[in-house]
Amino acid sequence: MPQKAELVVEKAPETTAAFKYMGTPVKVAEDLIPLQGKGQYLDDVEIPGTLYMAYTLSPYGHAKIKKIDTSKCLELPGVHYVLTGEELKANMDPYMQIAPPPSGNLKDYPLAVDKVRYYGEPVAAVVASNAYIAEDAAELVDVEYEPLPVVTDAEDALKEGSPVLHDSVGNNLVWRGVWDLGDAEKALKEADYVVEDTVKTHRYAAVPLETSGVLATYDQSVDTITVYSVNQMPMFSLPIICGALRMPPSKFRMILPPNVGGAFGGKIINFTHITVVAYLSKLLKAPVKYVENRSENIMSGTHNNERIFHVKLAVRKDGRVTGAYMKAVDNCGAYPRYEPAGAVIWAQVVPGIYDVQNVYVDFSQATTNKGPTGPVRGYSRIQHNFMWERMMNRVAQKLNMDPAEVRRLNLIKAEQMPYEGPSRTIYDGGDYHKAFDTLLDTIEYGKWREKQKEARKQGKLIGIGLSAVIDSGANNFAQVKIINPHFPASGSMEVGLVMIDQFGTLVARTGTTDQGQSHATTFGQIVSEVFNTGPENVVFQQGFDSISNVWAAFSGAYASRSAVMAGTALYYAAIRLKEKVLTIAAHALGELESDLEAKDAAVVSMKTDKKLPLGDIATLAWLDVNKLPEDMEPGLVSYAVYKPDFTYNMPDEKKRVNNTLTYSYAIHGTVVEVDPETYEMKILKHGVVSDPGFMINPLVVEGQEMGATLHGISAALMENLEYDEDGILLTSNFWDYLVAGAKHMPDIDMKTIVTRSTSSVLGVRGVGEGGGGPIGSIVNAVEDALQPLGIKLLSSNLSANELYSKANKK
Amino acid sequence: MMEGLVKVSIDINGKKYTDDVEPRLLLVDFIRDIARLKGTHIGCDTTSCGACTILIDGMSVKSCTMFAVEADGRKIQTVESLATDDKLHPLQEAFWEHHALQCGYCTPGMLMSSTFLLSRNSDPTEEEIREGIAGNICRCTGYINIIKAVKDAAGKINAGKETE
Amino acid sequence: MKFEGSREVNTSAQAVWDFLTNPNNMAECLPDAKSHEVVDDKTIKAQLKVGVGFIKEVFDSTISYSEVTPDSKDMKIKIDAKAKANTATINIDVHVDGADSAAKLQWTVDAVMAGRLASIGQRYISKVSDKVIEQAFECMMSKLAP
Amino acid sequence: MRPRPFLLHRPNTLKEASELLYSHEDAKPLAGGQSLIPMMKLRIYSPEEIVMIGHLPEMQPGVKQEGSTIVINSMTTHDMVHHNELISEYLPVLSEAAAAIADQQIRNRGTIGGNIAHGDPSTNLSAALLALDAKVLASGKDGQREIPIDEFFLDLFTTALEPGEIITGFKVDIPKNSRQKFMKITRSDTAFPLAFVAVNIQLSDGVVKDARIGLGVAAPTPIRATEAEEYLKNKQLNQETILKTAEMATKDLEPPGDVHASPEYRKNLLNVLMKRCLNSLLEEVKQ
Repeated sequence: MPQKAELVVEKAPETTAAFKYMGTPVKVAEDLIPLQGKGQYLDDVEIPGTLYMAYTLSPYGHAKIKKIDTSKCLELPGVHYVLTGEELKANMDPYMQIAPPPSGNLKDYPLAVDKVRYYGEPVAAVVASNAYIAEDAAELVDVEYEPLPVVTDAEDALKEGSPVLHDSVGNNLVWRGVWDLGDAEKALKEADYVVEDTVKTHRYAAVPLETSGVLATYDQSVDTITVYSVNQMPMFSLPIICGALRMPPSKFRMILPPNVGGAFGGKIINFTHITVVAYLSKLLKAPVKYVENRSENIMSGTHNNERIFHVKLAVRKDGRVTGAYMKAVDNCGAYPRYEPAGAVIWAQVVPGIYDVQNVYVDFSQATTNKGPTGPVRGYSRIQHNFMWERMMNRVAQKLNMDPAEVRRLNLIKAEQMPYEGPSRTIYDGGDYHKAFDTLLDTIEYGKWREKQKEARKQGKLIGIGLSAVIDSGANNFAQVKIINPHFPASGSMEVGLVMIDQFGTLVARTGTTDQGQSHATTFGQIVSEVFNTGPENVVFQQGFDSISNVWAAFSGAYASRSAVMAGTALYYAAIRLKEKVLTIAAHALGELESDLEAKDAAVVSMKTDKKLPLGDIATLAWLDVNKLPEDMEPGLVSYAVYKPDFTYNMPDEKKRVNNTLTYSYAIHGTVVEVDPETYEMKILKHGVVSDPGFMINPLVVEGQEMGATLHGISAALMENLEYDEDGILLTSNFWDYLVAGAKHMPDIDMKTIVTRSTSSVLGVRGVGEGGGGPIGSIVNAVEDALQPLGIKLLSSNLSANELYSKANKK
Repeated sequence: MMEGLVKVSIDINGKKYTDDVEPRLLLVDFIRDIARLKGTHIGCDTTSCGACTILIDGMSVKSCTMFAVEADGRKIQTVESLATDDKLHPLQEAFWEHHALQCGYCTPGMLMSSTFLLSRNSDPTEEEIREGIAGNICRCTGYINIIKAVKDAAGKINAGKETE
Repeated sequence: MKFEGSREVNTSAQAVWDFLTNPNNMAECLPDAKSHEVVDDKTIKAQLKVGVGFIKEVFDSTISYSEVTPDSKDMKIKIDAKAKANTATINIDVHVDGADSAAKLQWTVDAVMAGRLASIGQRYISKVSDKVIEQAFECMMSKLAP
Repeated sequence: MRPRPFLLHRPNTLKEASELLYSHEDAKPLAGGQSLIPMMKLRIYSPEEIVMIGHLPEMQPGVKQEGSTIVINSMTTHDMVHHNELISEYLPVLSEAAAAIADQQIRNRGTIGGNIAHGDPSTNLSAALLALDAKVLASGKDGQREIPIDEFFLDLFTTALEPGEIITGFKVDIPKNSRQKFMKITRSDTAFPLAFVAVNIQLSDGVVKDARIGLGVAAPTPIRATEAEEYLKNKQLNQETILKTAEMATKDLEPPGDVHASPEYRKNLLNVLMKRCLNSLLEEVKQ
């Protein structure tokens, strides 16, 4: 079997031109299914006799549960069961916590026990014969509450005397860590200027159009729970669930239906629903289904980390930033379900795209009476990227320089690539200057600066903003050991299986969970490439199944890992299979393996033109097995697990580790006009230049980048989870939690420049998470537009209402 | 008269479906659970997202904001009606061509809104397309490819008409 | 949520005070009460149908008097109200003073509204609770001094 | 989310519908349902009984001219109001207001009668009908009556309809020499609007002879800016009078506040929209 190192050198060509199937915008075959209404999403899965579950939710932000009376609820015809936190507590363990004690002592159950800690927290789960009755019944659960003081601000939560959410922890600190990289103190001391400011990122949510859902059945004959869910990392969630339910993972089958209606990080911490529904299906010995309604999805379906930074930058007279010193506090809501991972994940992008080696970060996370946080597209990096982009503008203001110039001065140079950041991240190539200059051309930066001058004379408010994101992908789980050295995960892996069935069709499987990233076509292209055959000869198995499909424990589509991880695993598996196919063909044709090549669903001799179709080879391998070479194992199945080397695989005592395998990047530029009377903001121009590395399917990559751009625009101008002082979420449905529609999305001028990733086998980088790109450019642009009014912005979310109030406060 | 269960009969894609339903049964649930046509989706509670858009007597409406009883005796078209004899509707062709979907969850609603738009305006401008799909939320694509696809489909339908 | 109100009445402060501290009088003036029961001299239980226009919810409510201080004519009224998916906890500080035929009733309200209406009805909810309380006091005072 | 259960009535006649609504206090008429059903799904409003009225013959969609009056039947959808030729010709402010309601699907289903009966200060058509001095045609168990729109909106979600009364349509006298404009600001089509303004002025040689101004999301009910209307009468429409009108129309307002707009900001928007409406009419006149 070939060694991996050889493969990298021999088999991964340097340029697109070398490929036949990879690198071309192949139309996405699996699009045809949902296009005709034939997709199968979770709620479309039907099992006869299914019961439906609905939650009773907390009306309070923080309250003691004094009593739960389920009698009225149980009287309603059609109601089968009411589950409360008390019962769960008696029958399951609290979820594993990533953080070590004391915050690791936190007791987290899927239903509130003793008290509720955020608005919309599930308090009881009611099972009834249909969804309508379940919703009726959920309203009849009579809960007596005693309201408690509420804390919604993370910095307040860490103050002495603040209401404490979790008594078993004793205070609201989830985790605190200090990174002292290079010598930031010295840099500040020696700086010509210290530029200081506070930057705040707001709370918003992933809100995929399909909400989360679960359908669980219990099969008594094999004592197994089968769960259909939309969880993005099913095999990672499994031990969390099974650990809590005290059952072996092998008795818990995880299935994802062929179609998942988007995720964007928002389908990871839904393991709470899976636990409850699985528990009920076993208890009631019946299939039970639950689908979040939109309000539930918005209230508790994953909020992103709300972060406040207090930053000091060391700046030289010429605009060069030499160091950064900051205190950051995350508001991670009532339960740190994936946190405090976010407290280290930002470290994937410590200096952003800038060459700054002296960085000091004091990072804390606090629990508050808001919904739980978790990964949301650009998880924890967008906050950090946003901070850099705001601070670069502050430097420009301080030195009275053009913000574009300040950035150019500080960009990491192409010749520094691969660039080792202060926390030992290894940026895997790229040309930031070229991307940046391309962006300036794309948005006609110079021309707009001129137009802006003219506009200001006429009282018009036009502004130009720039920002960049590092879109790190394929994470190294070892970074979590910074938080807890005993956390049992490190590195990364994904699995690929390629086989040829009895009729000669190539079949590919991997453990990633497609939520709209066109895996079948993309991965089909990789297998096609190896076998030099059209994608019509490749079948990719959609959907995930822990029994019948392949998986690795980290399997899933998250952290922009699918192309890099699963793509590579499949590439290896395909090459291994091809070796075997060639061996069989050589034996059958009586030729040398080196004279043979795979081509158009066959093996062809370059010497004699003899041809053996894959179907014939399959017959030999599977059926007519006595004709195989001596000692050869029958069958045509190849399996590969790809575990990349991150170079710095484990964190050192300074918390330095290479967190991620690839680091794609995108530069965004926005021109906005602010109406001087209504303060409405209109995007006049938005440009993006990104470097996704080699694109297996440019159509798919551009689609991902466009989607990420939409999310950023929507987050900056619309989406905002606002709580009142009592902890009531005021934006709990699409009437008030506003997401961008077709009218809000401007035309996007999108360009890619491609440099190969120096760390991934295929030269690809993970993409699609750069959701934060437009946030920085929009906020910078709006502040630039408002410069004549002297308005300074603080947050990553803007509303005309807020601008008006700032303008009229003075 | 006051009614408990109500007999409802609806023509969906040319086929009649009849059942006794609770008055509060939403049309979308009738389509999904009684007619068992799963292409029509639910994405919100507030008539905002448009994933459940269908045509009723040729007009696009959100089937989550109608009771099934209101559709009694009427004709409905869902996404399943668009392709005929395995031949894609020009809008479906164009959506495929332009990769105007990713997860596909919004797609049926988008297609039905676009079908209505083109039934009324055979050559919409980009602005008219944005208005036409303003009641449909897509979280994946950023809309740009959808707009291109609708424009393209309109062009192709018109070209087809001219050659007839 | 905090708000306040007052009303002047053409009678003595003592008369206002005596009238007010009798829960039977309060019970007669509960707006949109579907039913009520005076449990004791400090407690009323009632089903209140509260809302705006046609949008109303039935709240199971307990209204209780506490810290009734005849000397200074101060007391607290607490309303605990609960409906499907909605709850309200309202604390009212009531004070009466003024001359013989010009009494003044003053109230300050601290209301915690929780649940779906508090989230969705944010635009109107303060106006509603303000109005409901004002109506109750208005009703009582007009009964006392028509 | 799904609505709570209710009892359904499908009366055969308008009279029957009125009687049902009169005798069943907790019954609610259902027209297009585009306001009602979402509230029922969120379970913030749950009528115990529903009376379907959309199918009643007297209510069927239709717009016709009767002499100098336009009559619009109750079930006429927003989309029909938007595209109707008579309305576009004579009552453009109503057409524009209808076009600005939510999205196409909602406009295809929502009706003018349901919109007004809702008594919501954030419904576009209420401001337009106020500006047009419309009459609401109501039918109750004791017969028909006409309610001047000025007397129709009593309080938040509260109208002058008596128990059992149903809106069957609207009557609007075609205004003479009229210039009309509707403008709205909203963050998203299906979101609660920030503010809107409907203006109808009668002009003669650049002088305003009569003016009616409807303001949306300005108060608990749809309201008119009567003081500003009075001021504008017999004034030349120019920058000075426009500014003054906008100021008078908005100075005493106390609009509702929410996460999207504080009362102050809403007030500002109403002021700006007022100016923009009048300026746009001034431009029209100049051309």
